[in-house]
Amino acid sequence: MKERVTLELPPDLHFLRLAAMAGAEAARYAASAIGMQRQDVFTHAVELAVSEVFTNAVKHRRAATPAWHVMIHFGINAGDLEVIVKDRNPHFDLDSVPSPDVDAFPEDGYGLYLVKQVMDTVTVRREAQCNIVTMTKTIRPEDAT
Amino acid sequence: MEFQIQTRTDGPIAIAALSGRVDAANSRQLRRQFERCLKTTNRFVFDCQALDFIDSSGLGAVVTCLRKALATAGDIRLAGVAPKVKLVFELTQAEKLFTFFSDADQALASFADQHA
Amino acid sequence: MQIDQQVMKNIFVFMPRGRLDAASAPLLRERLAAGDGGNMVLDFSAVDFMDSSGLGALVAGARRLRAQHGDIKLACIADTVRRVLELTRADRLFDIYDDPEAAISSFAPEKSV
Amino acid sequence: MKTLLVIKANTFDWLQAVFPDRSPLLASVCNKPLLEYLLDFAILCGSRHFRLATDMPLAKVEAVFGGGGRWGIELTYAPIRKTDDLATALQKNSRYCAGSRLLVMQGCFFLHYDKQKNYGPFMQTTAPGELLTCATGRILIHDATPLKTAPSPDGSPPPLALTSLRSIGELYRLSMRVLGRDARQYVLPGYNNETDVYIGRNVMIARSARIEPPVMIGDHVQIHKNAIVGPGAVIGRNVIIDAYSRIHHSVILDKTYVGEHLVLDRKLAGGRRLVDPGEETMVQLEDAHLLSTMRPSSRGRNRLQRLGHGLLAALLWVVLAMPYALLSFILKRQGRWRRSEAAYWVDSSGRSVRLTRVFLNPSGFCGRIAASLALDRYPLLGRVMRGDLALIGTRRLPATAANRAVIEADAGYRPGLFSYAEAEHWPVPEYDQDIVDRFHLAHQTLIYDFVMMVKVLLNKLHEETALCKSISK
Repeated sequence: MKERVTLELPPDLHFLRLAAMAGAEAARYAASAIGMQRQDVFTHAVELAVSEVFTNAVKHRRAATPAWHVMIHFGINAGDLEVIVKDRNPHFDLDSVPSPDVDAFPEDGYGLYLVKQVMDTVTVRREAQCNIVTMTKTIRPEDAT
Repeated sequence: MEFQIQTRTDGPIAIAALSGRVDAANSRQLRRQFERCLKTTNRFVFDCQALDFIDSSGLGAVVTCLRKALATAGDIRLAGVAPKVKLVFELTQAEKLFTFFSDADQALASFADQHA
Repeated sequence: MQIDQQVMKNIFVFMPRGRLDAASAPLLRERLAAGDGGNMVLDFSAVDFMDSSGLGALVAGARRLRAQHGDIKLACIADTVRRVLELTRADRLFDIYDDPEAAISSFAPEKSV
Repeated sequence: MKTLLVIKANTFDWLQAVFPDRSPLLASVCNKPLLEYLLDFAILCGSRHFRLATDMPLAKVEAVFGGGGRWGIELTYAPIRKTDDLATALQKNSRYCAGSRLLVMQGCFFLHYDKQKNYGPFMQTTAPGELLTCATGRILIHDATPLKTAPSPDGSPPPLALTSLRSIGELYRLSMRVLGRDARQYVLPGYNNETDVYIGRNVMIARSARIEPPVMIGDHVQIHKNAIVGPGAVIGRNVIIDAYSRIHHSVILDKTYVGEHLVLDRKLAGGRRLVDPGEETMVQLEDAHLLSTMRPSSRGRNRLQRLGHGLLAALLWVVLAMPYALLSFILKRQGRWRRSEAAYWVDSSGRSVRLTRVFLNPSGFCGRIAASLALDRYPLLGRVMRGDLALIGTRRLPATAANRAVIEADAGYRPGLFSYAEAEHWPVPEYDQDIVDRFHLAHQTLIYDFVMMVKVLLNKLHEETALCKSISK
């Protein structure tokens, strides 16, 4: 089983819910394909990650740029999921984003930290003036609880 | 990390004080110094009171020394080996090759007993 | 997002409804900032999702209130919210109750029966 | 009846001090988490709701226990704070606790019970209050409503006792006791077709190895030749006991590699740490070939490696293109080159692809050269570039149901064009070869792979020249 789903959304927080829910649905689909009964943790992880990355894409948008869409692509396989989010924002480097000092309870900066925590892999590459964030997550046997 | 061999010849018995760590970085030095000493005597006490850590290459060196000592009808006795260093001897079965004493004096005395 | 508000035993009880994300966090931030000082209970029984923006609003609110010797307590958080609090270790920052009533009376234990 | 377990990080300080990387809430006795014993007990008592209130991170626990569905109960989690006492914890869970008899377990302890006994009636009729207590925890019954039925006058209550847990030594002794004496009282993991021997899934035991009961072996364990395991051994998940080693009256925690010719007697080992539970001394070994931690494979690393393997494959593809074109053509005409196709599993999730197999007869001049250049593998280089195969990895397993079961249970399956065993020049039996492959896979890095790959190619060359010499003699 291999399904490809692509969404193109305006870089606007009005569509944040749609993006995140699509992530949750894609995850649910990938999980149900291997007969997972309970997939809350897996689904929630993907929903959270998509919410964070879409938010970032919208927030870092420069006002002066011509109109573009955030492209969200789901590669759904039985038991695992790949999410690719493409935006036209200024370049950002994943490694240069500091992890929040969780002991100091900062008020922001948790976004990418959370994404890295809940997904198996997160990479960012720059291609044709786009940031391409690729995230993957596989259901492990212990998730099947 | 510190490692020094003080060979003070107390009669025909050599005492080597091992301290700090014995590992890949200094095990060769141990062997070399041991061989030099082997020309004078074949009975040794390794005082391990101040030895904190030994790894497999360190252990290998100590066992090689023992083999050489045994080949010339001598022996190496170990003194004051800390429990966690002893764990490594147990794990690798090197424990069976050596006799352990609580301190250097007892180890020295054990050689004397044999002669008596 | 909609945020219901009521006062019980001199304590502000906020009840946000829906998703607490970048789209709705500013509203929560604003509402938490409006109540000056005092104690608050956030009843999360109608919140099914929270991301880092929502968390940011909570942490900011708690910090402001504590500087004024008040506090925020949380009640009825969903598993999804609990996981975000745990992953960011922000669970150490909040008292979390499974009953808003208990959260409210915890502010004045001697008065509650 | 409902159950509330209140457990705080500071009750596990002793365990954190020795094994800081292991989640204390998953600390196990005989390969079964302490928490699971408590769940089992709550179920015996007729409780269908279990809540864990803790100040510790729950992600790992949640990954293992989930919502309790596997036990047929509802398991929920509640964060509390470091400073909360029992009363606060109860208040924070007041909605959960209301309206039902409540079994409260507080602290860090082991609960001795007997799965054959029915604890339901006893729990329902016992007067509220403290039931049992030990140095590190207690069990209470809370009930707002007075007893409806009078306490049953008949007979003795079912067996129930607490053992406090304050040190690795106590945890170790408890493991030995459960394994050696009390095993029948609990549901323990593993197949138990021989008395006092519990064996998990995907366990490989060399024919020459010896198992002496009582023994408990977790999932994905390899016991190599002439090793002796037991009496009194608890081996966790993902453990390798290498050749000639002996494990007596000892506990080996999950993800541990125990090297060759070692003896563990009355010890506890986990990763690189070795503990003498009698004297409570601990040593961290620095030699990976004595004791080490098995690394779980991560996808991030795999990506980079796939790229590295792909690039190397591309290089070989270019270098060997001419010899391949020429020699395969000649050998085909000589009838020394036959190809066929068969399906192979390419990853542990059960994906299979059809791979070209070349049967190369290495006799004659061209045949020898082709074999020494490993040209029979050439058609598969494309698969490496596509990422279906690693350049070097474990032996490829044909896509059969039996093999599927093997790889599904095992994260250490990464089929390669070449196998590590070939680099080691390992003797042929497949069983041994698998172990060598798994050992290397557990220790591998990209550079390591590169070195092993060079070794394979040199071996091939050497094999062939040796063959030539013996023929010319």
